[in-house]
Amino acid sequence: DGPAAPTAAGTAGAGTASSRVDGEVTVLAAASLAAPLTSLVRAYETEHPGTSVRLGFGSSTTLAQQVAQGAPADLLATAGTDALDRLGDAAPTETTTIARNTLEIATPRDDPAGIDGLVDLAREDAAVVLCAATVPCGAAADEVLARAGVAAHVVSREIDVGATLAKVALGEADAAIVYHSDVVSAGGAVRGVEIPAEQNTTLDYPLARFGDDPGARDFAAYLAGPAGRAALAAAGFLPP
Amino acid sequence: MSLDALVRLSRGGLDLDLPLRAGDGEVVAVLGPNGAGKTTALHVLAGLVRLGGGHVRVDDEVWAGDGIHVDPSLRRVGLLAADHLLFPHLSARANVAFGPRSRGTSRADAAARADAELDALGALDLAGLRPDRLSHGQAQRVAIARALATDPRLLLLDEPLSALDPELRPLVRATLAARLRTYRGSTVLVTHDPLDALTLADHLVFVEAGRVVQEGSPADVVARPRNAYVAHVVGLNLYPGDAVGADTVTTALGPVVTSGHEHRGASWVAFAPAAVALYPHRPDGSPRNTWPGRVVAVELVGQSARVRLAAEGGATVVAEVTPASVAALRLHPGTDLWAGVKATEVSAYPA
Amino acid sequence: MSLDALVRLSRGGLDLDLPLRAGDGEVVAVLGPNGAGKTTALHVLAGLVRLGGGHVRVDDEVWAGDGIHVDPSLRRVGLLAADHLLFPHLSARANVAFGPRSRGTSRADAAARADAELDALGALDLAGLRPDRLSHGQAQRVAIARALATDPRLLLLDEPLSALDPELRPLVRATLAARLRTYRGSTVLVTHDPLDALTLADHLVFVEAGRVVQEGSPADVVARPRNAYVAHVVGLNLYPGDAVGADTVTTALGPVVTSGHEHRGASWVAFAPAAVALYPHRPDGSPRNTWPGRVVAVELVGQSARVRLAAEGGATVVAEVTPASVAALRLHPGTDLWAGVKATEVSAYPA
Amino acid sequence: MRLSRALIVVPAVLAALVVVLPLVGLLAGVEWRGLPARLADPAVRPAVRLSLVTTLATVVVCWALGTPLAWLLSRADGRGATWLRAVVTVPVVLPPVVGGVALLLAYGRRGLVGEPLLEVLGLRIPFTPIAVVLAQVFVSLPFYVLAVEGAMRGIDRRLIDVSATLGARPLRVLLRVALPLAAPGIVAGTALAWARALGEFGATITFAGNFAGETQTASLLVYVALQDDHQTAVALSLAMLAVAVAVLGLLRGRWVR
Amino acid sequence: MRLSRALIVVPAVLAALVVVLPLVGLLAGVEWRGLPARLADPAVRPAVRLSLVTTLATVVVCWALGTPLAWLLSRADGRGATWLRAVVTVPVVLPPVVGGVALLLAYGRRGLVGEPLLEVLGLRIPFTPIAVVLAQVFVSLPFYVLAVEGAMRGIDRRLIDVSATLGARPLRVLLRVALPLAAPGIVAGTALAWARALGEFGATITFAGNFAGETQTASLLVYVALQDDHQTAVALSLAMLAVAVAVLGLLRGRWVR
Ligand SMILES: Nc1ncnc2c1ncn2[C@@H]1O[C@H](COP(=O)(O)OP(=O)(O)OP(=O)(O)O)[C@@H](O)[C@H]1O
Ligand SMILES: Nc1ncnc2c1ncn2[C@@H]1O[C@H](COP(=O)(O)OP(=O)(O)OP(=O)(O)O)[C@@H](O)[C@H]1O
Ligand code: MOO
Ligand SMILES: [Mg+2]
Ligand SMILES: [Mg+2]
Repeated sequence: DGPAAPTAAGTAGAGTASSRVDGEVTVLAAASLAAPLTSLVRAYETEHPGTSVRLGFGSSTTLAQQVAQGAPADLLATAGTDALDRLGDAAPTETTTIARNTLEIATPRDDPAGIDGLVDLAREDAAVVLCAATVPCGAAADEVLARAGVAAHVVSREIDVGATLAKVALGEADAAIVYHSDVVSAGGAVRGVEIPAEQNTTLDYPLARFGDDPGARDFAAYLAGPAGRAALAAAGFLPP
Repeated sequence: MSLDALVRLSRGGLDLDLPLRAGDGEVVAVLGPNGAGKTTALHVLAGLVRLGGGHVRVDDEVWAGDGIHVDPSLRRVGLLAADHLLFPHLSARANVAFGPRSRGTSRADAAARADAELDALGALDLAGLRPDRLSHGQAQRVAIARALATDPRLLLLDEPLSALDPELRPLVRATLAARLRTYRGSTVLVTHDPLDALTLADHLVFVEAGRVVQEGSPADVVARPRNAYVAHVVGLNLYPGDAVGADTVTTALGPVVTSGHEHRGASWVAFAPAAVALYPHRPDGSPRNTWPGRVVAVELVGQSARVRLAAEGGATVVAEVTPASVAALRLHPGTDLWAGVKATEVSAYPA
Repeated sequence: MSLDALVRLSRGGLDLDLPLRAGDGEVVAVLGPNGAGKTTALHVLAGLVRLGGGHVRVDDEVWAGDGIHVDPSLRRVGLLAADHLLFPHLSARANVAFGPRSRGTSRADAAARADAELDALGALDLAGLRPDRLSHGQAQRVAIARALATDPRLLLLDEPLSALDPELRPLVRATLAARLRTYRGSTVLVTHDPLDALTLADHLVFVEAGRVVQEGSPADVVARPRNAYVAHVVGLNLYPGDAVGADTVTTALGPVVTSGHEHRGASWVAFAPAAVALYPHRPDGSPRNTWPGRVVAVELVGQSARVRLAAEGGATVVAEVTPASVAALRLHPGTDLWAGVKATEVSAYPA
Repeated sequence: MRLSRALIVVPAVLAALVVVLPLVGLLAGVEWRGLPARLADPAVRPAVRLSLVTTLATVVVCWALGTPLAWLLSRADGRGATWLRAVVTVPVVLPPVVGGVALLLAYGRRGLVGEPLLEVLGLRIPFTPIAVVLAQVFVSLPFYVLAVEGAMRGIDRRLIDVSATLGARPLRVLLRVALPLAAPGIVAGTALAWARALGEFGATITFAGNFAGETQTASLLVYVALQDDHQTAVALSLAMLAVAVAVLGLLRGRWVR
Repeated sequence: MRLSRALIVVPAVLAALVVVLPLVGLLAGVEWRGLPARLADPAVRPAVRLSLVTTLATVVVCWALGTPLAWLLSRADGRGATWLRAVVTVPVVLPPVVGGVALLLAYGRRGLVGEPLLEVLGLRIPFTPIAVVLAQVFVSLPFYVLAVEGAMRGIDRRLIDVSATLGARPLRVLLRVALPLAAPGIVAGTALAWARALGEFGATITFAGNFAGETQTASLLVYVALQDDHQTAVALSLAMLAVAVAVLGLLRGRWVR
């Protein structure tokens, strides 16, 4: 399939000549994007034979720090924009928003504590877990709770959304505040309770591009395009 | 019958089949060449090696056999190995006190007992030292004290004196003999030293390749070695007697003059057959012990001839001479002659 | 002068100050009671313990002293400890081959050398076994082979025969004697066995508490023990000679009859002073070696009397008798009498 | 330096460098001026205290439970022992986060043991300091057991035999003979287990959660801080390292020659 | 069962339970039906292969560098050795993520060693499989060194002395005498180091990144899977455990009686 590489560049319509001949694009992405991005990359690679996309996942802050330390990234997709402050002197060529996310309450499937809204999170008999205040989902949850005037009965501040969600999925906690996309990707493992829009907040998912690799530019466009949008929507993300 | 054991076991090239019996207060000595299985047999008695067949019974308690295997810690044995095997992290005193402490003696009593045992072996001044500060001989004396400090029912001694220097060996042997006299359990003594065996043991068992090649009382074995190894090893005439003076022990042979001894009363007297000279006439000269006797038997064992004499009192004296002497003196059963032993060749030990 | 050492060291209660010298091919025996510092001195020579003061020089190379400390692996010593210290993970053959292999010998040559050394000690059949399958005595024979297999410049033997059974000991002693005869380096032999010392060594050093209490040639020391310990330990008359027949060695004393020996040619003949009987007249009877002589000196050492006789050929015979015999025979310098030794009391070893 | 010695010393130095270089990197990256202020942060004290208390508890549990297990493993030769040893090693293999999940599945509200515990005794383990200790024991115990077992296997078996003939029952043999003779291994195992417990992060956060003053150990605080301001994280790490090196250094200095 | 024995067996069983219960919990929580499908995911194979290759490399590095270090430490008695030993233990204490940061600070683009390496040799370490190995060595080496050192301290010093008098130079003493005699400790240390490397997560994700097929080890894949579907994570963990138990069991069965 080697000879197909020029075709791929042609399809993207990006005329700029490139020093890249291997057609490889490296994408670093927040762990919460793992499921939709993995399926998107597979589809993209089928559509663009000869191009390969390397995916790396981690916490947004870690990823940003890695880029600052010289990680070979063409694209960086983080949860929230704060992480981009950590890029140091690795300045992005371009930054676009590819998705947004809102918060939602997650409870175990059988909802043992009977959680119907934010106010129930203050009950003494409800064990609530949140993300740590230093990670985006934790800061956002604090913001939502403050806006609703609820002092939640928090038993733990987890390090990331995955850990937070796991507590609920395993029935260890009665409720957690996580992203809507997390509730969707957990499938039936947890039950979601929506937070009214006036109390809710949204988080932007920026996509930072480094250098000027045509393949990277093409894949970025693909992500922001209809295919990307559809996959992200299916995973529970809001359009930008 | 205190100890009644039949040790059966196959291990590597060794095929043990060894009956061992010892009454209360009795000492059985096991002798045999390197690799004969002596140490292995002791380990079976101690419970460290499992019996392949046979049994170990002590005071009618079954320790091993028929699927039973009593744990070593419950057997009340005292084991003294050829290597001292002292605990390297404990002082000599704590090593000796370890046994009593294990059996529930109070700290103070155990320490006192330890000091007493060490003192009996002339090692009290070493009490505070760790094994790595002791020389080999010192360490072995502490190990003897440790084995004795537990009042074991069955005492297992594996070449207990082999590491001691020749000057100390008689002292420790005498201590051990005295200790064994008051000891009420049974003792199995593995040794290479015939003097140890003959002076300490009531019964000798000679083992080769895991089998008994000869056994019997010391006098028996000395008189009738049935095997070159036995004849070589048992080189002693041995008589019970009564130490009546500083250099005399009265025995069935009559008074035997020694080169001096300190004990009085019940005593053993021993001398090597090789030390017995035979004369056609009563000799004058330095051999101060001379007895008339009549040749009972002459046997060739290996390169030497063993001549048994019936002495006047009915006692037997064995002499080892060269075959050439047999010819020169025309020795045959019935010959009358004189046997002489120098006083310096006679050993006397408390019985 | 091959070995020239002055071992000075303080360690625990021990205060060593020991000059040791040995020419090429010479064997120095170090004797002394437990704890005297013998093992420590050997370890200093081997480089395992650092010298406190003094020096160790071999063939004019400085091994230790003046701040120099040559690593043990570069000293070319052979050390044989009282504990065999075989490598538990290696077969007997691999244990013996370890030294040659360490010094660069090829695998095949080292194995061949190992087999040769094992064979010389009658242990070739053990070559494939690991130490845990060997009895104590077997293991010690392998360890001797290991120490000899490196052709060391300085051979350090720490009670090399002490673990052997009495039947094997003469065989190994003879092997060792033969091996030491062709060995061109110096040997320091620590032993408790006077027979080892007198038959193997050219020079004896008696040590007590870290100091030399007596030293000299075997004949010297035997003739003039200056100390009860020495007198006790050195209990032998020793003569070079020529083994001319199956039971005869010609010596300065004349032909000495033994109970049989297998070697021929240069030989040592030894017998204990205690085995020497004294007679006012020529004795008849089983002592087949009898010599007329004149008393040169009578000394009391401890509880016995040592009588030195000048025999006819000019040789000296020492007899140990009881003080009572001295009185009975009226022994004093100048007395003429006969000395007799039974053939079974005579040991003969190849020189 | 002679070749033979160099062939030992050179790789040893490389090994030391593998460990030391990153530490030097850490030290070089520190903004020393801000350090005291960062360590004065009110979240630091309770986290450090909790770490010290829980790691100490972990060490005690390892001693009490791990030593007998190590002893039995060192004496056993059968297949059972081989596989038990392999199973005991499993927590080392498990990514700590998965270990935390496993702990939840065992001791959580719906867990095998956790559910009966909660219903019968009303005892809830997750989100408590007990959970922190349990998580630390889970990850540390294997290191302790394997280190101590190795040392106990090295003991001359004949010494153990002799102590039995002297009448010492199994517990006494263990306490008075095996323990002192295995002392270097026990010190090493304790050091490893304590250090591993101090650094424990994944299993703790998953099983015990992260609540300041209750389950937030120094190690969790470092991670949380790292998301925000890595200088605070580095400052706290340095403090932990200093404590650890001091404790390990002194421990060794005292207990081993 | 007699008291003295029970006082050993009971805590030992408790110790085993501490480890085994969570594993049972894990097994009980698995949806067995979906397992094969989950393990057939295309991300699994490369991750498992990478884990096997890198952990093997880590073990080899531990052997080559860690053994000499352990040997020197076991023979040394001075203060220097005590503190070096403490420093070598440090990576155990460091939360692995901080260890990753430290590795970046040492070998990263701006790192102490990384910068010269990049400029002079054009060699970039982070985010490559080499970085995975380096991260694993960093966290595993202490376990290896301490386990082996403990075993080496237990060797009868006189055997070492004797081998020196037989002419063995230091390297030979190490290889032919110390190594075989410390074999149980080396097997234990290898098992520990390998297992720790296999489970390594924090330092790897920070220092080497998490690129499928390149730096995504099985342990990282578990973490990623845990973000959305913990069944996949559990399935993969079980597979890792099965491999680990099998390897450790066989290793032991072969090398130690
Ligand atoms: N664990 C073992 N497995 C197999 N064979 C063994 C074992 N231990 C010893 N042997 C063999 O058993 C034989 C008897 O050994 P043992 O130690 O009992 O002899 P011994 O009579 O005490 O000898 P020594 O007088 O040298 O002490 C030896 O030949 C040895 O090879
Ligand atoms: N490491 C040590 N530190 C301090 N003192 C020691 C040390 N090793 C031995 N000693 C002491 O040095 C003395 C001499 O010991 P050494 O082993 O040299 O005696 P030895 O003459 O070989 O005795 P043996 O005939 O019993 O073997 C002993 O009294 C012992 O207490
Ligand atoms: O390997 Mo961890 O999950 O950072 O303790
Ligand atoms: Mg034996
Ligand atoms: Mg000595």
